Amino acid sequence: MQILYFSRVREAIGKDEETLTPPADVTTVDGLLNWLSTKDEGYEQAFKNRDGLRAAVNQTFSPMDAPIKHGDEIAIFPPVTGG
Amino acid sequence: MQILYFSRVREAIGKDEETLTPPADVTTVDGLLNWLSTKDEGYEQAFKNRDGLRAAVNQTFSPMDAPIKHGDEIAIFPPVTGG
Amino acid sequence: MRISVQEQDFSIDKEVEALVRGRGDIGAVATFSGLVRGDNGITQMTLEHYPGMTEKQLEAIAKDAMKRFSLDDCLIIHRYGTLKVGERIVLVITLSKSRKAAFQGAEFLMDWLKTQAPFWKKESNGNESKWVDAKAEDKHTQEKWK
Amino acid sequence: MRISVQEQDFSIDKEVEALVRGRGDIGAVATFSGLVRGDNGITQMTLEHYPGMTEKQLEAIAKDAMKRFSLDDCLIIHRYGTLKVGERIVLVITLSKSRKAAFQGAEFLMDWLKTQAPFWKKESNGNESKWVDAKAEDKHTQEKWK
Repeated sequence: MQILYFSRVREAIGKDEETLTPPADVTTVDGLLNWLSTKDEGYEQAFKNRDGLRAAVNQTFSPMDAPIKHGDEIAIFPPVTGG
Repeated sequence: MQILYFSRVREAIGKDEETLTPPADVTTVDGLLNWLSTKDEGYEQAFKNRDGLRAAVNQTFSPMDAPIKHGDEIAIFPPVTGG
Repeated sequence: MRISVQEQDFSIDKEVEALVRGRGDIGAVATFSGLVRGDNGITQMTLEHYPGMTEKQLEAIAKDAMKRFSLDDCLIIHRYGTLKVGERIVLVITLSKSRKAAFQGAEFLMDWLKTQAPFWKKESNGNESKWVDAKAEDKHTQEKWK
Repeated sequence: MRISVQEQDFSIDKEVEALVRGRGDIGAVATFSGLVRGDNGITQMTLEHYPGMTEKQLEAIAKDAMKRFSLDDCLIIHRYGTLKVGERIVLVITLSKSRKAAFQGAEFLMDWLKTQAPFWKKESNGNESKWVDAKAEDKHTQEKWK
């Protein structure tokens, strides 16, 4: 599973991209963030305020309870500010 | 009194501008058009359909009953189609 | 604020650049260009206007837009003479801090130009030419701003 | 329909010309450019985006606008990288027979870009830099089109 971070989240975690294989019981974006938060304090800090986070699964904006599976591209970022 | 004609009105009358001194009882745009219509059939034809005419007195859009006086610049034309 | 009644074509880039140059407070630039459309075999259009009054009216419309929408600047260029299909007739530009004001200002300028600027269009298909009738729709569109 | 995510600046004239070239059915061309504003001592802005997803989103937004407003064509250019105050961030262009559709299409494109395009802005005053917060207002503006 490829995980991408942008903006504040990228800076908080200190990397823009990583490839991970979460355990089988991680089946949603929220689940992924919970799992990562238990692994390392950097993730915990970055993912603490879930209201300030948005996600995309395979390059489509998705809710935090969206299902994820092996091979997906998951991106985590703050609300967008383009235009 | 300087009188200007534009668009269809100019073509119907066959001139774009003339200087005239109407009699003293001509005190409105309508009055001017009535007076001109009695003078010549060309004017009569051009001013027949008053609903299709608009006027400006001294370069300001004005209603047909707007007062006019010696020295004014009067323009007669169809509704505008710019932009 | 810049107003121009001219025969020659214009550059949107140059006009925008001249308006924005030296200032850092502009977030939004809206522009609108009106082109000659080749409907029903039309090949060209001739625009007649009322010199003197035209400039006065464009100036008044631009001032009104500046005030109503708190624009930071605006421009109107309106061409006259003979223009072929695809050529530009009119350009409006609005500058503002916010995109909403810029869009509204530009739309207002165009709506008012249609009914408040002394221009008359004559369309030609190469053989015969015909004065364009004013649209009742344009009158209504303008009145919504009152 | 043209979409571009690029670092370099653009020319409004060139983009309009490329869209209009060879066709005589366009009466209305609306454009909107968004510029970096120098509020509160800001001197420059850096835009980060999500390559791959950005293009997909711009394409989807442009297609939606074409359909909703029966546009004849449209364009979105969105820049990324570091831009100084006064520099252009984004350009949208809409082509239509009627001015109302052109204006509405351009406004729709901008409203949707604000909430549907994966870009993030970081402002800098020369000493420190700060990520721009999303505006609740933009979310509401976008929702009015639903």
